[in-house]
Amino acid sequence: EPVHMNVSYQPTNWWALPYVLATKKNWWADVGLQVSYSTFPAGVPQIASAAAGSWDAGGTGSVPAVIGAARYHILTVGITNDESATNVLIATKEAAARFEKNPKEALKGQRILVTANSTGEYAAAACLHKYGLSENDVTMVNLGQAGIMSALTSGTAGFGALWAPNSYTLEDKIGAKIVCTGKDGDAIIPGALVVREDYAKEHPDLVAKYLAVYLHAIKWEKAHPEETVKALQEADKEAGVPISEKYAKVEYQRPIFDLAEQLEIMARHGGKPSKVDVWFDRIAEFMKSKGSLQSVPAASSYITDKYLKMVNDDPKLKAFANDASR
Amino acid sequence: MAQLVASRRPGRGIPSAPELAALSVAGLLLFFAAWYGVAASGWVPSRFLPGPQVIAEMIDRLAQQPYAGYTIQVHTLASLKRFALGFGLAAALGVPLGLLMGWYRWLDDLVTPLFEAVRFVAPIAWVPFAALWFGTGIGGPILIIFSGAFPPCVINAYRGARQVDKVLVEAAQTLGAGGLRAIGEVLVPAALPSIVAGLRVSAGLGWQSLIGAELIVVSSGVGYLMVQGQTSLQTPIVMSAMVAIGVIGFVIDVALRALERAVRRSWGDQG
Amino acid sequence: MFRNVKRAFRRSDQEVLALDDVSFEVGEKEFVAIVGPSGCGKTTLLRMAAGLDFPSAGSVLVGAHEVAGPGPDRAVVFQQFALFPWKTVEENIGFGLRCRGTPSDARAAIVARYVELMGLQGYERAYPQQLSGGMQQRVAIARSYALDPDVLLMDEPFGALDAQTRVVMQEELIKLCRVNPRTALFITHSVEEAVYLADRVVVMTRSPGRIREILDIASVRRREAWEKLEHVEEVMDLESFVHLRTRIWRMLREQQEGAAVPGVPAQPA
Amino acid sequence: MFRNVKRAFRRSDQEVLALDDVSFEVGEKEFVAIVGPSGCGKTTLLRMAAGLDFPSAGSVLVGAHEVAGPGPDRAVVFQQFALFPWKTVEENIGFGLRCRGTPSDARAAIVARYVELMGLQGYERAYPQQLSGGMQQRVAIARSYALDPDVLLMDEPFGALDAQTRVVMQEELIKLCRVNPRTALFITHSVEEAVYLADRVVVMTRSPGRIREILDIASVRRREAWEKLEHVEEVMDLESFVHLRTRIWRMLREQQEGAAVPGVPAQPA
Amino acid sequence: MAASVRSASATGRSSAVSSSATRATRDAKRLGGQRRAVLALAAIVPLLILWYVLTSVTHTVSPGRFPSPHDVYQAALQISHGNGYAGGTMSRQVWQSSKLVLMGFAVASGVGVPLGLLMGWSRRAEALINPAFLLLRPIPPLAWIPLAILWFGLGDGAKIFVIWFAAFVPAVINSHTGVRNLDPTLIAAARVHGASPPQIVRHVLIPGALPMIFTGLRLSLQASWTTLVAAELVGAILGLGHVLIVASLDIYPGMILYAMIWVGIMGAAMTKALGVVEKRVIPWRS
Ligand SMILES: Nc1ncnc2c1ncn2[C@@H]1O[C@H](COP(=O)(O)OP(=O)(O)OP(=O)(O)O)[C@@H](O)[C@H]1O
Ligand SMILES: Nc1ncnc2c1ncn2[C@@H]1O[C@H](COP(=O)(O)OP(=O)(O)OP(=O)(O)O)[C@@H](O)[C@H]1O
Ligand SMILES: [Mg+2]
Ligand SMILES: [Mg+2]
Repeated sequence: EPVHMNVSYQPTNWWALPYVLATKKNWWADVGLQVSYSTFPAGVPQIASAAAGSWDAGGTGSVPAVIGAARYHILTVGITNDESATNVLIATKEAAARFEKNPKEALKGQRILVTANSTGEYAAAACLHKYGLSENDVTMVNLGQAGIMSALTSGTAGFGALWAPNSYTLEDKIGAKIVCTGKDGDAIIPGALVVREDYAKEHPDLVAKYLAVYLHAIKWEKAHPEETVKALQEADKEAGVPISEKYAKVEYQRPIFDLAEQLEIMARHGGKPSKVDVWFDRIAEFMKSKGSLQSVPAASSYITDKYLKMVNDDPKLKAFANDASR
Repeated sequence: MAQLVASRRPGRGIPSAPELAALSVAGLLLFFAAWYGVAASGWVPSRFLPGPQVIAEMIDRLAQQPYAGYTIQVHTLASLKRFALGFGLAAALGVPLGLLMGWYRWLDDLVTPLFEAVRFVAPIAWVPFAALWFGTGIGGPILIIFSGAFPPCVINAYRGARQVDKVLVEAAQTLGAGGLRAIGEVLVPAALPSIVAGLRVSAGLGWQSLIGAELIVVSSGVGYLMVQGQTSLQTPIVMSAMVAIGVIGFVIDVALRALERAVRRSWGDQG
Repeated sequence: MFRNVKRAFRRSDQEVLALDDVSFEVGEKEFVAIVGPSGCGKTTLLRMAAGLDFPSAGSVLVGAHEVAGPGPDRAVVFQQFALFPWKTVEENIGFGLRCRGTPSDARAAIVARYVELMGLQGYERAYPQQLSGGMQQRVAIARSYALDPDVLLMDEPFGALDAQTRVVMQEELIKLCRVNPRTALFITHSVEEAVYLADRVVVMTRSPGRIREILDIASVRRREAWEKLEHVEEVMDLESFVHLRTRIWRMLREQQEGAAVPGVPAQPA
Repeated sequence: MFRNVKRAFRRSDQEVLALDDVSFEVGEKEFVAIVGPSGCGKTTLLRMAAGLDFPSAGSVLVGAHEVAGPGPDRAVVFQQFALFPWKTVEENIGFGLRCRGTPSDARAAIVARYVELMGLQGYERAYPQQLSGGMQQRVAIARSYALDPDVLLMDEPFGALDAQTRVVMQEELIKLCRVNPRTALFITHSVEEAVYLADRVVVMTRSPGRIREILDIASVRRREAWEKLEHVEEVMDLESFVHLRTRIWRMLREQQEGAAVPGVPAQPA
Repeated sequence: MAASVRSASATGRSSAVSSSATRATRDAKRLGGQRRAVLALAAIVPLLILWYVLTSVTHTVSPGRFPSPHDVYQAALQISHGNGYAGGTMSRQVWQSSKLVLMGFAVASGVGVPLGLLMGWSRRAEALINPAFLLLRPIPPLAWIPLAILWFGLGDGAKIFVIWFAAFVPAVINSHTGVRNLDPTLIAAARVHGASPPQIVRHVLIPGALPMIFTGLRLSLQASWTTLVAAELVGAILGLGHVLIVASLDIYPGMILYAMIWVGIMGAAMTKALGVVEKRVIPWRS
């Protein structure tokens, strides 16, 4: 008798592929889960609808994860991927040319189109810092991802912050250039596996099973590069944002973490903050500086490896999570 | 000079039906010709304004192959279902409220101050609350449509009720019509033209708010189709969605206009 | 019925007294007509009896009770027809009966009788918009008659009728009142009509409306046996009738003096 | 003026003939009154003369030209007052003059004269809504008079006036026509009014409207020198007047037969 | 017969004012403005109390779902001081949005009312314009954003365009209906008194349609405000809509509600102002 669970994610994302695969390959049934999905175009409505109990567990960006933690008792129980390299500052051809000559001068006083409260904004801010600029040296203009793409296409602005696969689309269609990534700016931007705290309290076992499926998918993806790339292209096409094989392969380069790796980056050795704690604290600091948060939530209050450990401690789940054969 | 002169309505008279139909067709042709012309002239890059023929092809393709999960028909149906629920709820609550406000002074005084403030809040501003209260279920989008469609229902019913010839109400009262009957048989029919006009506006706004809702909180429907098209910079898809939105909005309006005409006819207005 | 009634209206920030200290009563089953110059407040008076308006001072009583609002015991025929534009002639006439809950076959019978009485055959399904002014007023009268109310309040009910229909209607009304007497308050501009129909005639003065005199017609009528004559014209030829008519006429003419000044304006060529 | 005029209307998918084969003419500066039962098409006839409606067959001529549309040479006083609710009494009266481009001081003078003539002093700044029905009609009449048109088309202009004002207005009108003769088409329900005012009276039959007879009053008036008498009542007492009146009255009464059937309905208790 | 008309003696100067129920309601009606204010308070005060009790005393409604009065107060404090929130203090946000709304509304009514009058006046113009109007009209302002960015860039122009599009529709429809519902006898009366077509438009059509035009303007004004959020999605750096957008991205219910309250106040105030204009322009409606 499978147990029902509401799972939420954002389609057309590299880290969404495990959900698509899990359904297609019926991995949920292997751990005795039956899931229904709620999908969202962005993290904020996703978090808001968690407050209404629309979903139990899922994946989201790190910025929404922090907001969820600060406001709605959303726990971060794992990491979907490291998207530092795919949250980028992108420029139109002309702007990119100027940027190549003198990045600082090219950026200074410009309008930078960003989606407020997104990992993209975080990456853009990191890029500015990299070139010795602060947010006061430019005008940050808030636009949705689609709006940024329209504006860049029409040449109304030169720079914008996008994430994959939107950045690929723009590169493809108008020859825009990525001038700086979050990684370049030294900002680590993880994606978060999240779960509602009260749900986790009630059903810790189900959370562990959910993690096991996701980790199983990661293992599988790592073991089957070609099939994964193909599956990603298919999934994105179905969702309405097709990407070429070239970019699907770039996507595949994004770091993902299997069970052992996850345990490692989330471990707080001797009371010291874990790697993940540090990443999230920086994001939270950034959000506080913008007035989005009044205070930085303590990492230990919402980031936990408890459920990963449960997977690790359950031989059956551990075996499933580490099985890359099917 | 005793010949029949019925056909000889002197100058500037009422234009004939065929003439009007011809003008309507001409208007439409003009619109499409202008669109085609602008698109073909290259004045606007085709990335931003594809010609009507491109859109027609795209719609045909969207009808055959699923995009953003479904074919365009399925998207449309999903939108229509949300619309029907939200608009139905707004009409079912808004029209009676407006009529009662026009009828009972105290209710008017009680509701108006609150209503006067709330109606200026954008439907999409309710998105966060819709998500917080109803999540992603059908309730969220419905709240948003409702908040767009509700005010015109109330306002027009209210205005209609206020403009009813007082002597008619008095006549009904002196004929022994109690409150309810006077409302049902005098207030409602007298306010009906105004109510239907309000429903038209309301349907328009509701439909527009729905698109707003679909841009943000759901993953099906023509609004979603549009935003997905936009993120993949496929203007033909965006405009196909706009056409679908326009056409459905038009059909809804035509239906309500037919209702309006039926109402007028029941007044014995033969014109 | 009316006790020291005053009614003031505001017109562009000024209080205008429309009725001043009007007191009179209408006996049971008595037919009282009110005549007076235009704008003297006749309609206002009638609206108060109907419960559609209220005195600024004084009180209006029906039976022992102050009038608190409109009711089907007091049917009103309005100066402006006040038909429901969205109802057919039949539906308009039957409206009051429907409100009362008369079963539909009984209602249909009554409606049919009044359609015939008012010469509206063939127009049962027509909407008011499609009728001439006179026909509309006939529908309005039928609508009130059909209710068979205790008190009839009529504001120039025959004002819009053509002369012939008007005479027929006057005869009808008087027959109706004889067979089935009703308390009635009747406003008219026609002195002849008032004298012909009423038991008493209230003559009012120009604004602010006051009572000039109340004439007793009933006693003359009984004495001179007007009832014996069938047609209006015959009654109008009687000396007693002419005498009363002229008396009222003079009262009204008096008031005309000083008001509208006759004089042909020199038209520009 | 009217030549073989027919006019049909559609009523619930049926053609209804309102006027059938009406032909008569109004001479220059002649005053013609039309009487006839309600709904016989009098208003329709007048609207055609005004250029607001057009015949289904036949033609309507003013002067040598077929009527093509309305114009200020033919002023209309409507049965329903048709005042502009958004204009004050003054502005309503002055409307036609303004359209014509009369300078504002000349206009003010004319308006003031008509305000006085109609006894509307004190109401110059009032809106029609604030007036009684009778006062509204007086404004409507003033509005048309003020234009001093060649042809006056009046649809029961005195219908809503009280008896006294009505008589004064009739006297005014006749004086006006004597001083400054106008071609006039005048619709009324009052046979007395028609005989008193008109040079000729057109009597119409019940629907479809046809001409029953056209009576020449002018010749009698001249012969009997009605003009000598100043007041309406005096004229009405003349034998020649009573004779004409009774003749028309009978024609109308004839038609009443077979139409509205008199009979007191048995009221439900 | 119970309901027959009878009266007690009807003489004397004793205008004894009886205190019947009718008189009470009549007096209440006279109170007018005062009574309305009282009733408005009667509606709002209990609602405020209920809000406070549910969110802050009984905690029936969690502050995450709906902000408590304290949350809103905190938000108000935050946005009133220093750099404010979302790029500026509340006064600057309100000012920016009012400017946008007024400009959008002005352009919309300037174009919409004449167009509606024209369509009401001439059946030919209506036949020509209506189809395209009916097709374009249901397209939501949000859908125009990409084109608005293309045509007008990211400045105020694009935002005004989005507002214009939404506000213009009710102005057209209501002016159109206003003309169509005009009593034809009034037009006939004007014609027989020699009014030329322009004079009919000026003296009959426009004043006759004015009540409906004002209905349309009210709806236009409302549409201007309700489109503000959509308009300020076009790269705003200031404005109430921008505050709402940022606050919703921050999931900051206290700030959302505070901004909504301001939108409500500003919208109601502008409507009130429009009502004052209406009273002056339409004095014949008592
Ligand atoms: N609602 C109102 N507001 C202001 N003044 C009013 C109102 N109703 C009536 N009046 C005034 O009260 C007076 C009496 O009006 P009313 O309609 O009762 O006259 P009437 O005798 O019926 O006249 P008519 O014979 O012309 O119908 C008039 O001077 C009129 O201007
Ligand atoms: N617009 C219309 N549509 C249909 N029928 C009409 C229309 N106008 C008038 N009629 C019909 O034409 C006939 C004549 O109407 P008209 O108004 O001319 O009568 P009238 O002689 O002026 O009557 P009254 O004396 O009652 O004013 C009536 O039977 C009426 O029902
Ligand atoms: Mg009156
Ligand atoms: Mg008529």
